[in-house]
Amino acid sequence: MHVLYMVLIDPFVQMVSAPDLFIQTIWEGLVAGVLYALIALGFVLIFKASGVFNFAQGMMVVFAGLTLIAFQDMGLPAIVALAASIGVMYLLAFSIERVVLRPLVNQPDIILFMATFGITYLLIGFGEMIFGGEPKEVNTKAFWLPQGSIEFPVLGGFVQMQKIDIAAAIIAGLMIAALAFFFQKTRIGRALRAVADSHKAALSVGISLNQIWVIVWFAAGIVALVAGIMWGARSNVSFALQVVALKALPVLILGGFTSIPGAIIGGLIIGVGEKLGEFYWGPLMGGGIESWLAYFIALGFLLFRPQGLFGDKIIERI
Amino acid sequence: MDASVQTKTHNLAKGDTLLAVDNVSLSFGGVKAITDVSFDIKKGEIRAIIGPNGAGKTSMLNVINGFYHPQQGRITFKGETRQKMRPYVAASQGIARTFQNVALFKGMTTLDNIMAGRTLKMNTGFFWQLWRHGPAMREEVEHRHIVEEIIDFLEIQAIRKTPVGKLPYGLQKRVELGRALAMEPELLLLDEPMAGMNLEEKEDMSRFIIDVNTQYGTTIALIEHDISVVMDLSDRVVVLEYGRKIADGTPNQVKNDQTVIDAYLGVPH
Amino acid sequence: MEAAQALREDTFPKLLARNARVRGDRPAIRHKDLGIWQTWSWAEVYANVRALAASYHALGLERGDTIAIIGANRPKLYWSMMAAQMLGAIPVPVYADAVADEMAYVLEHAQVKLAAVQDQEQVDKILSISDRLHYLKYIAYDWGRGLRDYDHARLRSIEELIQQGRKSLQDKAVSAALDASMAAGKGADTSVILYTSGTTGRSKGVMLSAERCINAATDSVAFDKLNDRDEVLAYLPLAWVGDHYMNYAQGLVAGYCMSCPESAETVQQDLREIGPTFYFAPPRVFESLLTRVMIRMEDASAPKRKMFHYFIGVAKKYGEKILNGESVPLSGRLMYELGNLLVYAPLKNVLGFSRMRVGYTAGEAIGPELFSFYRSLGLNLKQLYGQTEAFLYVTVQPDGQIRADTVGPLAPNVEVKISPEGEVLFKSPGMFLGYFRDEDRTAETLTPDGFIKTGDAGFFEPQSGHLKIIDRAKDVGKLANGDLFPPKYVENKLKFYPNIKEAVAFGDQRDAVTCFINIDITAVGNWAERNNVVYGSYQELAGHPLVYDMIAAHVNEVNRSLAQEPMMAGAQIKRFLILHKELDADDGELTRTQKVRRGFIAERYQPLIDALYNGSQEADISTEVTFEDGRKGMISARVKIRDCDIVPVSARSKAA
Amino acid sequence: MFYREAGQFKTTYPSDMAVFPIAQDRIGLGLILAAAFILIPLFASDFILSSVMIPFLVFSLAAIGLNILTGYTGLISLGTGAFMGVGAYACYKLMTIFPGVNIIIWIISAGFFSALVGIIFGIPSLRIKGFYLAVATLAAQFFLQWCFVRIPWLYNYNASGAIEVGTRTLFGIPIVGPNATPEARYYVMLCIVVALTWIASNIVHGKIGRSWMAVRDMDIAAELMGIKLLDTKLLAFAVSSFYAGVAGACMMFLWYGGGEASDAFNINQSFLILFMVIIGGLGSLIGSFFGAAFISILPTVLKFGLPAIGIPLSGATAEHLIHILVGALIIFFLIVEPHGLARLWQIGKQKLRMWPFPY
Repeated sequence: MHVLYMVLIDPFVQMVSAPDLFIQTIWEGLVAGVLYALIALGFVLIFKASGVFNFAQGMMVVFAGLTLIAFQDMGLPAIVALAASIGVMYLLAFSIERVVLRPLVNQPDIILFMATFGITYLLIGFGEMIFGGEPKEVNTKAFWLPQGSIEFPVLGGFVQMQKIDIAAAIIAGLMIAALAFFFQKTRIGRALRAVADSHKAALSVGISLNQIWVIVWFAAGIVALVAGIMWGARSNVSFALQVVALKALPVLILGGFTSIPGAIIGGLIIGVGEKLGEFYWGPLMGGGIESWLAYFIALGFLLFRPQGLFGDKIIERI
Repeated sequence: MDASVQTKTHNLAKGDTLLAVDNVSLSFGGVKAITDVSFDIKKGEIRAIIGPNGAGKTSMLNVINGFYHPQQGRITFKGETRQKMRPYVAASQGIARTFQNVALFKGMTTLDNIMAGRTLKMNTGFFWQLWRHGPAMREEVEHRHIVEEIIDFLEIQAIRKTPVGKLPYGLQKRVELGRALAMEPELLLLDEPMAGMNLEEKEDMSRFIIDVNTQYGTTIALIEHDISVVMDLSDRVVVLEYGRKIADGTPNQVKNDQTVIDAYLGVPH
Repeated sequence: MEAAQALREDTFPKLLARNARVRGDRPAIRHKDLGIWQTWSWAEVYANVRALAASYHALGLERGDTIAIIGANRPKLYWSMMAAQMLGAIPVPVYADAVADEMAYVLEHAQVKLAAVQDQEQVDKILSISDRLHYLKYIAYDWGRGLRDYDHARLRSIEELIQQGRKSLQDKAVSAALDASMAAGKGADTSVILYTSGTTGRSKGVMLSAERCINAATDSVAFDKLNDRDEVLAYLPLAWVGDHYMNYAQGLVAGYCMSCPESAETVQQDLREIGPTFYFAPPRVFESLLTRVMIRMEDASAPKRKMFHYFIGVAKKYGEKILNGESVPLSGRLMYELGNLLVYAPLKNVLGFSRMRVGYTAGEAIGPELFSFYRSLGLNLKQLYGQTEAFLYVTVQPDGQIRADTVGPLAPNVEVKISPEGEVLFKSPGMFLGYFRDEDRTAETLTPDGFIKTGDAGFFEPQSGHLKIIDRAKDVGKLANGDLFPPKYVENKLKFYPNIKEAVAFGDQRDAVTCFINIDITAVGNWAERNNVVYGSYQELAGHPLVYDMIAAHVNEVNRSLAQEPMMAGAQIKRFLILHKELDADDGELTRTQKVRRGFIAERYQPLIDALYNGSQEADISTEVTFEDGRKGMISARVKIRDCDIVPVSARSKAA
Repeated sequence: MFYREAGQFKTTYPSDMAVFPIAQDRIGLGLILAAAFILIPLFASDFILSSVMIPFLVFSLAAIGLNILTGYTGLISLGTGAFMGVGAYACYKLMTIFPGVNIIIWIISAGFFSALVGIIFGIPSLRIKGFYLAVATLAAQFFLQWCFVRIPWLYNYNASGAIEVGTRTLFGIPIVGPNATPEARYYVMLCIVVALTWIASNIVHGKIGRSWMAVRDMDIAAELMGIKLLDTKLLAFAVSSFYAGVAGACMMFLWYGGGEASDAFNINQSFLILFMVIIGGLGSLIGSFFGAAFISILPTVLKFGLPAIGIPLSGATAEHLIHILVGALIIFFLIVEPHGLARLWQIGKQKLRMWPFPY
């Protein structure tokens, strides 16, 4: 009985008795969720337009972050370093299209998925060789990102928020707005949406499939860069991040592979769920359950709705 | 062919109702695929289901072998009435089928594909499978022999060990028929067995279908687009349109039915 | 003919009984069926044949009756032959691809009472002509597929006949009667009737006696040292003397195992699996095989192709000498060994010849280059000369005396003489008893002193004693200027080129030689693909200017080669054309054994021949053809004619 | 070129259905086994045995396991490392609780524990397909990894959290622990691999293998033929995890000889084995060996080979180079031959059989 009480009742008692802590936990979950969502966003962009499940997205975040830091370390002004990093991401997108995707066109999805494993390893190898294996910090000041924290009085307690986290949430919001604009209003954006439906339709807009691939990978690269900056600003950028980036997978499952809003909401759910779980239930199990809780949330979800939050019900045809 | 391949005897005689579909309705999220359709299939006959594209023919087969579950209606097979079939039950009770777009196991050879059709009839335990000797091997040999007779029957000896992915379409369809036959079905469902075939292949396939029916006494329900083929092959015909049954009878009755003529008018066939 | 006196087993059933006794457990016959080589031992075969014989007897087959055997090589059909012979009845194998009309003639002429057939196709064929068959009572079939709903009043399954026979043999009296019937069989009785398709007229039924057949086979088994460890592939038509000799007679005498292929399409694969030790094929089989080898090598990578051709060159230089045991320089021997490792042995393996100890070719003259090609690979391929009336052998090449240009010295116990007109006449241990129900033609064929006229022109080479066959006696002609014109000789030279499938030469009583050519659609089609030549049909490809250029080059080469031989130099080809359709047995242009029916072709394509000699550059032709499903139609075409280079006579005389 | 198939015909079904129907292949296999059992122990140094051959064999076993799941049944798994870990810890616990029983029995038995865990994590596979399933196996990976760290009972409450391996013998010869010679460990490893490969080959060539491949190639058709999807998939999970578990136990006891275990069974190990299967060839047992050889031996070759030919290489650079090479090779193979080394082997073999013809 005690066990049941500890699992089913006690955590909720705690939540109610210390609402400020509860809200603080949710906030931290949301912050982590934003980062998950940003990585997931990169996945979705590529999956939507090319059907490729890009396992390397997490590594692209690390790579982009490290590139930016390396440019800054060379003494370049922030804007120049940013521009140079964007250039590098374009180069990356271009070479991936040329070297990997183009020769693999028309191969089954699983093969392309495997190929992105190869890209991941290449990025790790090159990244470590160029930037070294140690974690590095983004110079936040140079990007006019706020520092420090603010505190709100909430329900008889205080909730502390890092300013950088607030900035991150805002930037992520802007990012999504920009992407929505890009997809809805620009010619290329429309072509990208078209290609998701049919490759022929995209060709009729006058953009070749190869160009489209470069564009989506580039867009995913920029999203990765932003994620890298945010992450780097909070803690630091290291290759260990790759494992954290795998959390984007449960996010995708929750949100569906093709839905941008799904990625955002899924990210937030996973982030919050994971933090709540860790904070209220984790101690019961010796802590550290954050490392797998996200996957179990997704798994449980999957069993009831295999098509994700925003996906359509799949009718199997034969 | 040996007695071993012939359908196992049971208490239904030729002409008895083997399968009855009563008032079946099926819809997908509000879209009606089948509306209140009833018909029966008698033991030993060749029954055709025809109709324009989107008439719900394939959905009907899917209901019969339990892949789709109808919201309303009943299915009676060999005297047992169910609200819905389960694929495993359908298979083990003797319903086999082929698919509109060949659904072979692409990575396997012709032989292995047809052998896979014997899975239900093989029952050596896991332990023996580990050694592939003794009972497991004896069972393999016994079933290989039956499979070889099917290969002989369908005249596909030359492609026995070819991976099916490399075969031309017409032969793939034949292998698929072989795989279904390997299940020794009492009811064989054929979903457009002649789609995409040239004239010669169609003639071959018709011959095989008739031979299956006469040699093994297998009851056959088939969907076909080519009306002339249907008229030659089948004993009775059901006509569906927009998920409803509009006619049912012998090929001649159906051919002269005004509703059918109207349904097919404007739809080039 | 000393062997004859020593014979204890003077009929085939007695040989079968001996084999069942002496080597009952050894494999007697195999059939690739249901995926594996189903094998029957001699003892099993003997039991099955006895059972079948009992059933055939029950169906009314009596001594002296005839039974037709129709179909591909199948154990049950061979057993039907043995069963019939056990009863003293006479099997009459019939070509399975014969059209209904031909079959009706043979079946009626042979007065067959029973027909043992392979499958539904043959049953249908017989039923379609049944109103013309007055003697036929029952049809026994091997494969019952599709026959289920037929009226079984006159149909029997051989499998069931064997089962019933087994049961009835349990009755001692039946069994004893069968044994008595077998013992009553005499060597002098007619054992089999083989209908020769013949290049002219209706086919003739060659009657062969058991003891003569067995004598001939015994001689040749000893000659090639065959024994019961040998393996052969039985893929030749049952009705052809070649199959009856090599597989049936020799198999029963030597006790070796014959293997029946799964189907016509899988013969090549089955050959590879069995890897026969003794192999027999008419030249056209070797010819098409070589063509396919060359085509497949064309698709190989350049280095491999170069290597292949280099070592084929080495083989050409040393291979035959090594095989014949002549002296070869050490370097040549080493190169040949290397070639054997890299090319010859793997090639033989792929073709299924790895285990071949003795191979024969006969039926027609084989192109010398073709013959040398196989021998140079180390295959002991030999020629023999013979015909149905001789039960195959007249001359045969013993090891060590093998040449492409002769058919070898006389086979054991054969007598040959050359008539004043140059025709080859012979007397042999296996010679026939006469034509069935055709005494006139029997008399025509025999000389007063009992020799058989072969109809072939030939002579003995003085120094070696080898027989050389020039051509059919009636076909060897003279040009208007008196030069010799042996059409087949010229044609065979042309047919050595993979691109040329068939050639028909004309020139008798004319002032020059001209010829029709049939391209080989596989070889030329392949060539067209590689050279981006687009074509829509056989006819279009045959008429393509580039194809003409290629064939003209071949013809010119043949002319140069003919110019090298003093006797043949006059037979150079002056003009040729490529036929718009393939010569086809269904149209009567070829015999069932794929030999050219010269007279018929000359008649049918008269306008083209006229054009060849009147100097025009093209000619129109329209002919009736039979499609695969038996329908008939007309095809017409405009065929172009090419002139060729003739090596001038002056050069010829210098060379001579 | 070396094949002489003419005359090798089959008169019975068992001989026709043999795994190696061609005599030359059987001879080849015999030669390889002879080399593995006699030549290698005779001539290879201790270093080669313990740093090349034993790792290669361990990875081969793990790759066979994953290949059964991914290659034969079409279910992607990113949790192989964790299933190996289950085997290692299970073996450790069994060995501690029943010290009297021979270690080889426990190495094999460890596989059953991992099979059980595999079945549990395989249950979602009925409803989840493709990439989604990969996520489910990630759950297994991270959860089990967490267990290895957080449940001290698993590592006998050792302060270091490491597995401590004492000496264990077979017929009086030490095969596990500090006193075991590389030869002894190699022989044990080799015997386990040969036996389990033979069993795997028996399974995949029979009824079970056909069901797996049927599910992989067209699950709907398989279901409508009466193949129970859940049973088939769970069986694949069980057998696959069994192999992974035994490989994990072997890794810990015959190769590492104990140590910090949780790291050895992390997500990177899972990826590495997946690469072996991809590069080796999905759905091919021999491919598992090729892939394992390639990926397990490549780092050793780089680390010791490059300096030997005069290219100095620091340990870190070697690591990076390996990453780059592995990444590049994966892409290269996917482009050139998506079916992996096994397909190249098969093509090569076919070429030799048809030699001198190109096809």
